[in-house]
Amino acid sequence: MSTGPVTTPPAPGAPPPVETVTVTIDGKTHQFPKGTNLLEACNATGANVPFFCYHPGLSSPAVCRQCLVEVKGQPKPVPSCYTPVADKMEVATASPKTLDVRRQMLEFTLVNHPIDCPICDKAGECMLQKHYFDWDGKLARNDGIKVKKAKVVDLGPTIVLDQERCILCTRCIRVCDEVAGVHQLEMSKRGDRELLGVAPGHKLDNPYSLNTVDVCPVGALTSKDFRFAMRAWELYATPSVCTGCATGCNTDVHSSRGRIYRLVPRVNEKVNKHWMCDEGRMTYKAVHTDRLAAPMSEGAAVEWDRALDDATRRLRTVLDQGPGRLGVVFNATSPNEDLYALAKLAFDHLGVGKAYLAGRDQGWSDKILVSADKNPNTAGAFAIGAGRLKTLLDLANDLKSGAIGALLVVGTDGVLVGDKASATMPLDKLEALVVLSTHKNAVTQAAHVALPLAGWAELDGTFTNKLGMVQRVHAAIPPAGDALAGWDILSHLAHKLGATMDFQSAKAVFTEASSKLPFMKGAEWGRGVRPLQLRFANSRG
Amino acid sequence: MSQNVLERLKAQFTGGELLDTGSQHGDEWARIRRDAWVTVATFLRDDPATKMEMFTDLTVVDRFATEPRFDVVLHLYSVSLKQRVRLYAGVPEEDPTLETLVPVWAGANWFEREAYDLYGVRFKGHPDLRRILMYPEFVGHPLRKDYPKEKRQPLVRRQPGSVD
Amino acid sequence: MGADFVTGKLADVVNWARKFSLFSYPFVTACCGMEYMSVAAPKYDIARFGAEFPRFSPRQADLMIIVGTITERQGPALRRIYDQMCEPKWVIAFGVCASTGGFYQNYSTMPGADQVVPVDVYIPGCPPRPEQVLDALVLLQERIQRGEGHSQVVLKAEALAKKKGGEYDVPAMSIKPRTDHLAALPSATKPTGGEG
Amino acid sequence: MDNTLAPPQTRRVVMGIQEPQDFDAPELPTEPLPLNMGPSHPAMHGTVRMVLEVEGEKISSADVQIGYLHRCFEKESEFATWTQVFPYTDRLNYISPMLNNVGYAMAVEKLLGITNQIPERAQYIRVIVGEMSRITDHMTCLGASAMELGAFTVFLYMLKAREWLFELIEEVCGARLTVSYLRIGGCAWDLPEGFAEKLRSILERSKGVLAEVSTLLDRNRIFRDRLDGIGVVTQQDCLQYGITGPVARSTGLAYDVRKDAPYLVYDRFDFDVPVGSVGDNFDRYAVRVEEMKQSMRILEQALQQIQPGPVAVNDPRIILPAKSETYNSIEAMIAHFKIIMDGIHVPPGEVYSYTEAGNGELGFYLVSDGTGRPWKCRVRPPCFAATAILPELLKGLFIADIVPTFGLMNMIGGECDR
Repeated sequence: MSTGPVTTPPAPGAPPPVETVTVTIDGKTHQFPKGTNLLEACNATGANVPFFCYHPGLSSPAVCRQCLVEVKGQPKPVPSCYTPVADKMEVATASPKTLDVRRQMLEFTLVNHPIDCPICDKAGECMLQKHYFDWDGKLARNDGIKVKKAKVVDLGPTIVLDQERCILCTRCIRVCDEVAGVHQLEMSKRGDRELLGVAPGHKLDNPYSLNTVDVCPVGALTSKDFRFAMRAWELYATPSVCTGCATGCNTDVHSSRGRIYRLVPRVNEKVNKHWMCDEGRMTYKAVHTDRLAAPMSEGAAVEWDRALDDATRRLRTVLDQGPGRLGVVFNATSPNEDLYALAKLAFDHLGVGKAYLAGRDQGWSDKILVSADKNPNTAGAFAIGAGRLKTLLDLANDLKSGAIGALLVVGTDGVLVGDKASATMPLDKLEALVVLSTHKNAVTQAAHVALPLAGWAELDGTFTNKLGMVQRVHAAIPPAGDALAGWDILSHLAHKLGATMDFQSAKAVFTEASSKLPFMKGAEWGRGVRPLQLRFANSRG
Repeated sequence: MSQNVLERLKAQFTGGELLDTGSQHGDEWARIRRDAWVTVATFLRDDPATKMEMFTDLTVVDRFATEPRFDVVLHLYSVSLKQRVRLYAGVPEEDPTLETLVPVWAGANWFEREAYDLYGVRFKGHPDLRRILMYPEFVGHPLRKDYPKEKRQPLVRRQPGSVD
Repeated sequence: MGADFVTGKLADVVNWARKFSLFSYPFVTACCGMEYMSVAAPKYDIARFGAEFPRFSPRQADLMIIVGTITERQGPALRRIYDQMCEPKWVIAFGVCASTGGFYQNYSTMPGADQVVPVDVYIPGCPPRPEQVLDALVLLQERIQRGEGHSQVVLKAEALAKKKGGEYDVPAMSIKPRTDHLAALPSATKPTGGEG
Repeated sequence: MDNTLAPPQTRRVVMGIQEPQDFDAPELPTEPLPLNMGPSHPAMHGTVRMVLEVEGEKISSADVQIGYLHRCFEKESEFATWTQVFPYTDRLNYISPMLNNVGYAMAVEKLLGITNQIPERAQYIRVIVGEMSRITDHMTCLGASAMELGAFTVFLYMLKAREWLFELIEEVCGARLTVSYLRIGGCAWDLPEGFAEKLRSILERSKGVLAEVSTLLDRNRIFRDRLDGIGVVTQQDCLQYGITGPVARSTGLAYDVRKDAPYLVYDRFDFDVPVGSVGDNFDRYAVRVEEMKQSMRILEQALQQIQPGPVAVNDPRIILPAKSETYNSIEAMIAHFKIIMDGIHVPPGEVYSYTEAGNGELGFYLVSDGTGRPWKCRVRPPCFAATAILPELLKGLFIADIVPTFGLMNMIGGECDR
């Protein structure tokens, strides 16, 4: 599993081509829609044309000259990223001349590059390293003094710049201009004195600033959060989905020894293309802070069996007064599997009437990626709840009126701070409050029995984003403490409550759910993935 | 050199038992259909043109995320004709079983036990298919790609903090 | 006071006798065994230090030298053999595998023999040079003289508890750094620096 | 050719005892008694457990249990770069580590397709250090076996000689035992000054030691009684079980990879493949002694033929740049970084490469997925096959026969259990 686009197919989202042109690449003829970028065309045919300044998600200024290829009839090699394919074009991507200019460009780029690999955050996922090793391999021919520039330039709240490492590809500038839509970075001076810096009167503080670190082909731009935290090549990448909001950006979780070090965007043209917001990148921190690690009964840590028995006893006493007395709280942050298992237990087996939907508060949004709904699975929750879910306001009222005696909460995000009314939610009135939670919070404090829930990075499951796409997450790290996946806990609970619900794996839940629920029709569970160490994934580029 | 082994196989097995053959880095290999595993092996041992008397090696490759997931790999050598061949038999994850080769070469016994121990491929008809490298209490098959490298299953440990 | 003085000196004499009559039980499992052979062989000749004769029965040995990698499968055997040895007994972890698992960190190897038995002296190296082994032996001898071997401490604590008739509770023992490298042995009987 | 000391028919009748059943006194009825040897037993080389069922002294069934030294060579290799596997190969057959180095290096080179680019000097060096390792291997095996049979002197003599070789190997690579001297594409560095002279004198002295040992053992009544006609392996067994090396050759099966599929520069040396005739313990002993002499022949010829020259291929994507370059130029720094951290990129493919190690055919079956580390790195351990026949072999023998039989099979835990 390569964690980044090395070659890109001809623009998939493009409108149906009016006409195609015939191009001969390395002796083989291919058809391409008119106007296709020559670099993309070449790499689509399996050729491997290297590049620095080109990025599939950005415009091409052709400043790095690394993608030069020979085109028959042209006096000089042309920058393929800047050349649209033309009919009867004959291109050589591996001719001696091409390889030679490729090597010369690399040598030229390396003349002033500092010997920083041992201390560089990008080392191991650096395009310059990769291209040098693939295309150059020659030793230095000049031992002149390298141009000195500023090593530590604070560009803003999230980014530090090392001007010596910068190879002046201007990718970062274009990210700000074309993705974030703000012009915050600029080039100044000329030649080998040319500098990257913030535009006058600006700071690099847009909500998408960390994408500049991803696109930076070298270690010039480094994230303050990841800086010196971990050597990149030691990290293991696991495909996942951001749970910061309803957009559901595709991500790779970069972890090592059970600890997450960063989230990076994974290409998905339908959702987030190549990008991701800074807020989403920081959602990993919560995975490692005040987790509920062990089952708690009456505020004391206990074994799973004991906790489940206590929970069952309490729920049973209330259930015997009639199923109407039991309420369940769904959560819009839970994966589809947990929601489905809860729905099955509550509606099909226990016949509960009162179900509520909790979730994080609305937040800020923009036209780019960030959506106001901060819950990753609101769509899934509504679809599974099928109109049976009431709001937290109703829950507050039912609690006040004493209509429900027991509450089963799966996922505690926003249960208490959910909206104004819930601030005064009298949970203490309940005879039984059984809570499945990933984190310690006021709800688990108030709970009679609190059971540790595996977080999004620790489970195999699916989330449904606001477009209704069911997206898969893979377990990247082992669960915190004794935590278990929600469906697992619920089937244990069901077993103790005498209900015939017995799921063995998340895949089993998914399969049943996707066969029953229309919105999950056609969704693929997919194969398991092995976390791949970046050192063996070749450069992310 | 040992191309003629593949030639013999192609000539002998025309019923689709031979899924694929090839040669890489001077090693000849043939991919055998599961049910013809023992037949082909026996033929290679007895045929005067191949004479694979010596059982050299048997192991398994876990081709994670491809179908079939496991390949049982058999290496044979003919001492008299100085020729070698490598045989593959694809084994799916759902039903990881294969006919045993012990009747053909007694030496297959321990190699198949190891393959079962480390990869969980079960050999039908094996005289005693026990774990060989790991201890009987061990759960799982450690050389599968999805078994964590450092997942230990201790049999005995000291009490923490004690000096006993 | 006089009685204490005498018993104290007596203990020193006993320890002195112990440290020069170590009967080793080589628990040889792996590569380090090759170097262990060299240690016993003429050139390095461990016999010069009174640890002359390897006893291949734990019941006749008071020093177990764990030579090589200990796997999880080997663990119970190791523990059992240690339990069969007569007290007081000492353990040397020979090589980095026996000390920490070394560069074998995986599902089968044990991260150090001290997961199963208490170790008095650890010898780094993969494998250690024979000289290191002899050094370790001297180190252990000083430890024995000071009465700080794990089992010695246990015995002492037991005796103390018996005298008091109270609870028997042993503090976890830490290995002392070697302070007097070339000290004449009698002076090594004096309590040396390092944490207690 | 037959290098064993005497024809079998005269050898089988020492003390007029041929078969164990001669000892079966009919008036001694015994019921089967389970007996456990190992895993920690002086004669079990540390790491094997034998669950025997004995009737009196006689073994009626034996279950040989290995795996007490399973150190996950394959799993560790799958998490290491191609170069980082060398230290693990040292510890496979740890009494002849250089031979494992040679086997693995040649396997990876075969996969890289650079086998014929290895400089000649590097090939000679590999032969030399390899044969030195073979000698230490057999010396350790015979010394230890003799000791287990009570001949402690032989053990001391053999180790004395082995110590000379260890010290020379240490001069070559800095380590006595775990050498990691070879690299993919050649050797780490050249041989030290005055290597040839030192090796020659060592060979001379070692020959003396071998002579002493053979005077001590060859006609030693006790020694011969415990070896002759005990633990007979037939050629058919070898083929069936895939047994190679000295054990196979002791049966007269003259299979030696160095002759049958010459690798490196072995085809340039004049040496013989000693074979036995009976396949009993004594043949295994005699074959090993003779092999040491043949290795010495090879070494003497190699020392004469070896010429100065480079000791590694000239390929910046395989061999590290000079340290001075690494520290002072970004190009070399990157090359160094990529080779160390990402590993040498081996093209996708599968290969089985085999060499003659101390115990026989040491095979490496490598699978590469094109990245810097092996997808699978299988080692075909020669003594695994040899150990596999023990349950058959021990049936009907006496308990006392286990020691020489097992000892001369030369089961090495690191190699057998990996």
